[in-house]
Amino acid sequence: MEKPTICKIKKIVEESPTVKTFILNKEFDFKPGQFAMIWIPEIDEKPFGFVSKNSFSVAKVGRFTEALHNLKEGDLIGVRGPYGTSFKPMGYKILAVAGGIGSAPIISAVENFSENIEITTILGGRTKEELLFKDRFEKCGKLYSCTDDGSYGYNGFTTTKMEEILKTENKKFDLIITCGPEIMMKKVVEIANKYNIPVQVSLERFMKCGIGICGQCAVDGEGLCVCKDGPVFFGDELKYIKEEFGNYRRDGSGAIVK
Amino acid sequence: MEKPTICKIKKIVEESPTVKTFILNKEFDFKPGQFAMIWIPEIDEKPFGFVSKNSFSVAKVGRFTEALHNLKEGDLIGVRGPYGTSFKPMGYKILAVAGGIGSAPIISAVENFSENIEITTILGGRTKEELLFKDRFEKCGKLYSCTDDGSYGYNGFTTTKMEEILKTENKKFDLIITCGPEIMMKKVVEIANKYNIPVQVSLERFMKCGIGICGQCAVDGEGLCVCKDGPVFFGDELKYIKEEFGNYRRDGSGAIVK
Amino acid sequence: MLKTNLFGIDFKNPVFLAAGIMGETGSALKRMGKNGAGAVCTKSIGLEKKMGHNNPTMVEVEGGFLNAMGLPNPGINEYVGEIEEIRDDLKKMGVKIIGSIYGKDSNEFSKVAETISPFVDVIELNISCPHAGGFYGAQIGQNPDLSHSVVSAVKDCVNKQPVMAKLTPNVADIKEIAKSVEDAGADGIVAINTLGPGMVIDIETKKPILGNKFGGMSGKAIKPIAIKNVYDIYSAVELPIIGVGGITMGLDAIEFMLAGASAVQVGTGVYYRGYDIFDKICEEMEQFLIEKNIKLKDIVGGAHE
Amino acid sequence: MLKTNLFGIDFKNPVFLAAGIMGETGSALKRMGKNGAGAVCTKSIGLEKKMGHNNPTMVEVEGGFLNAMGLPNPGINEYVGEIEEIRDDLKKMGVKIIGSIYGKDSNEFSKVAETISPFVDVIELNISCPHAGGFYGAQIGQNPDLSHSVVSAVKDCVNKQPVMAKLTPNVADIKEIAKSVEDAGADGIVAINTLGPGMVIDIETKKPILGNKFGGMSGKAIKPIAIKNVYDIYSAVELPIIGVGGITMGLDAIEFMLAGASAVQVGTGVYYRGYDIFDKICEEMEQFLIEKNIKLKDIVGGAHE
Repeated sequence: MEKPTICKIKKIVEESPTVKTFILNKEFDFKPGQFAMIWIPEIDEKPFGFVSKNSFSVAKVGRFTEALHNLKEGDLIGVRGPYGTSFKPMGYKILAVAGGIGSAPIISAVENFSENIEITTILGGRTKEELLFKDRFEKCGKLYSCTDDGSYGYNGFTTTKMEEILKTENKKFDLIITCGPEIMMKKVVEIANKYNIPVQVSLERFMKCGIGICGQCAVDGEGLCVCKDGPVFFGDELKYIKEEFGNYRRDGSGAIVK
Repeated sequence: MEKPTICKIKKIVEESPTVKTFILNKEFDFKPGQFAMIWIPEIDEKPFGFVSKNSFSVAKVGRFTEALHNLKEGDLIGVRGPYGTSFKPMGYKILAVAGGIGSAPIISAVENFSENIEITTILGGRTKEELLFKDRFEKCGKLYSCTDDGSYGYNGFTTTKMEEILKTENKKFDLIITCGPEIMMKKVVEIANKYNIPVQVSLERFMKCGIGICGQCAVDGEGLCVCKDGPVFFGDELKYIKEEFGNYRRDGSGAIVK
Repeated sequence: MLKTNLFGIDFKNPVFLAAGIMGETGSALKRMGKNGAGAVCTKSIGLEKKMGHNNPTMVEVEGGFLNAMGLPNPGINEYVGEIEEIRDDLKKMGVKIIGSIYGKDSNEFSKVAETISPFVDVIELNISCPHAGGFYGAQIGQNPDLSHSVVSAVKDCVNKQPVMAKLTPNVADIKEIAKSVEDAGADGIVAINTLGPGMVIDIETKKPILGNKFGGMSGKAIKPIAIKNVYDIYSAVELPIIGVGGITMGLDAIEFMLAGASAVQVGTGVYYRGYDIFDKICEEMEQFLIEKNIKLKDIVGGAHE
Repeated sequence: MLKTNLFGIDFKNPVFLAAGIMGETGSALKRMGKNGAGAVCTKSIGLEKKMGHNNPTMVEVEGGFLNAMGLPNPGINEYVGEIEEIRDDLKKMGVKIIGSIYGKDSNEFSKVAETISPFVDVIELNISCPHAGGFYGAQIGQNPDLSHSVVSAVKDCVNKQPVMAKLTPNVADIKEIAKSVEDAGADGIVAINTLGPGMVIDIETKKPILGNKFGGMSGKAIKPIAIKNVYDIYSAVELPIIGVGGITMGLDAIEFMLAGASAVQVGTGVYYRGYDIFDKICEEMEQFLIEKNIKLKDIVGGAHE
């Protein structure tokens, strides 16, 4: 296991009212979907997916991400990783379904894969401003945007749009990749199963060691570790996370949170 | 530093009334002159020069060597090494001067070098029985035997014989190698210097770690470690051991013993 | 060949999962059981829910790791649900469950022990965590009187399950503590908990890396110190000893047994060799026993002869 | 750039030779001085000649070594001759001499201190050897009262030379001992002596490898524990601290200084990087200071801010 590599924050980009991208002075040789543990000295250390080889995007959702958002250009943070499994490009046509900050690992996958593979992306956000990486997704292929408030694109769930595409456009996709709220991903997997399309899902859990030994992010029922066996799981593997996937998670104490 | 390699004593050969050779079931990739630390569990661990890749010859001179002599075939001992510097073959004609148990590292050197180099050996012992490895030396080239009691060969010191050879036979040697009592080696070095022949000397000191960090076998005045900088020193290096060489040594406490 | 009876309980092998590794959830414990552990040990559970220390909770160092998890656990009442979920599965596999518990005093230890005892085969008392803070962990295990009172209180309220005390090496004299817990009625001793504690300072930011600043050391480098502790404990008490600290190979386990351990636990080794380290170690131990043509029980304490 | 003043003495750099490494003879100490050490420390010297433990006295383990030399030394009266031989040479090189001494009580310590003091620049009290046996070494350093009495007795009879106490990490609370020696008048603290002790058992012969069966652990793996001890001592006392334990690189030395050390000692590092490790570490420290554009004294204790 690496010690944290100390990086200087070269630039901070405001992606949306709640999301900032931190561009670092060092590069990491990651595969799309892999994550790093980001350390703010004296505060805490949490996992974030790579958006590029030298950047992370962070939504302000709690104490730690707020501390990250308060950092300034020139500040130092620790980075250890890359860790975990990655999205694997399969076939010729991939459908990506990204919701909210789940767009972070998806954009890196889509940018990486789009050279040789036809990409269609369904991007969801609460409002127009929260549609992350919209311009970058557009450069990679066809983009369907969905907002909860109808301020841009389709007014509704990404999963509704997904079924519509699969039904009406009659497109045959070789693979679906998804990251976003777990309730959304659960629906994505159901639809993928219905249309018999393989699916890769990026899970998120409370992590500590990041290397598969503390057991904090082990998911029921086979005890797969999201940090080491995941975070990207194939649909087949999800069957061994059946009871937990989309239903509950654990907090830092190991207590179940629904 | 290696842990002791546990070896079984395959065979014990009585070389003389006071010297036994222990043949082990494992081989070590040594260079002539190098030594190993020999461990008898629960007793002690001391340095001995390799006689061959799987054997050591030990003269009974104290508590530990007595314990070694009491071992039987099939007993286990620990061996770590090879350690230290070795005799280096130089030129085409080498004169070897070996006294008593000092014959042990010399025989391995002479056997190793005699393929391509003309060897002359002067071998000293108290009596005929104490002329170690006589037959093996004879196979390697010309042998002059010397005994203190005149029971075989020349009746006198190896160094007297040495001067006689250098003077009368008018042989031009490229290198002299020697191992034996330090008072003998000191004289060998003096004679070698007089005849302007390079000399390599194998020293012996009380050793502990065997790897040059405890300082037990450091010799005055530059603090060279016999275990790591030696045991084989070139004549030039001996100038930095001048005050100690042939004059005194230290016991296990570090106290000087004359 | 590796079957081991301790406290009248038959273990299919003497290679157990140590507390704090993959013990957060029932399904993680089950996974270790499937990988060949003779018994699995829960993480240390207390009376109330505890979030533990902020991350980083682990940092790798030369020869091992420092960790300062800070005893995170959902509280005993919720945690027994985790065990209940997997109990039948483990039973089918022949894997025993060790329940590791902690508390700040005899009273808390007793309450947790009472609640967990119906769900486990053996109880392990964590009186040795070096980074728990307050009056938990090593503060107890460094004091023979406190250790005595915790062990005897738990023994008073638990009848069926054997009770083991897990000791800290960070004391001047481990024999004194071992005798004290034996005198208090402990059925076994687990040794050692993590060493130190230690600290790593990041020289760029000038800050200690661990959220808790310092943490206990585990891993290969602590093996010689664990061996010495087991050796000393074996010479001081009659209790069976479970050796733990730096075991990654079958021959490490053999070395612990020669020092006096009747069984061993594996923790950080999972990182070095993967989850199937239990199967691997058992295989290596069997190989050694076959080669030497000896039985496991013949080597326990063999270095004392 | 590395010039360091401690106790009013100017050291050309803060990277010293630790006690017990290459300290058996004067000429070995001189050799370390020539390799760049800011000061060299003798091996620990007692009143009477002592042969030490039987070999093996060292065994390599994961991340370091165990050693149990057993305080071999020719006795103080003979040993001062070794120092006398090299004193002028070291003076010319600007290398200071630290005299490490041991004894079984205040009386013995005082006698040795009186004899050695005219020959050395600093006196180091070894109250921390973990394998000395009898009432030597760690038996003193694990007891605040004994530590206090030894330090104050030596301070009573040595006026000119500063007196440092070398502490053992094998205690429940290092701060207690540190405060005690500060209270007794120590001028500095050296931390840490070797860890454990530990033991290695050869599984073929079933015997402990070391002649003394067990020995103290040194080397890279003990660094985190040494750092934590220095960090704790720095927070407890005002005395300058000499950090020792697992230092092999310049950045290790920097980490010790951030924890609170004003200087460091290098022992086992000699094995890992050769006799010129002192020159190498100094060079690496200078590089770091230049890169960061800071001064050495600005980083001492930096991790506490």
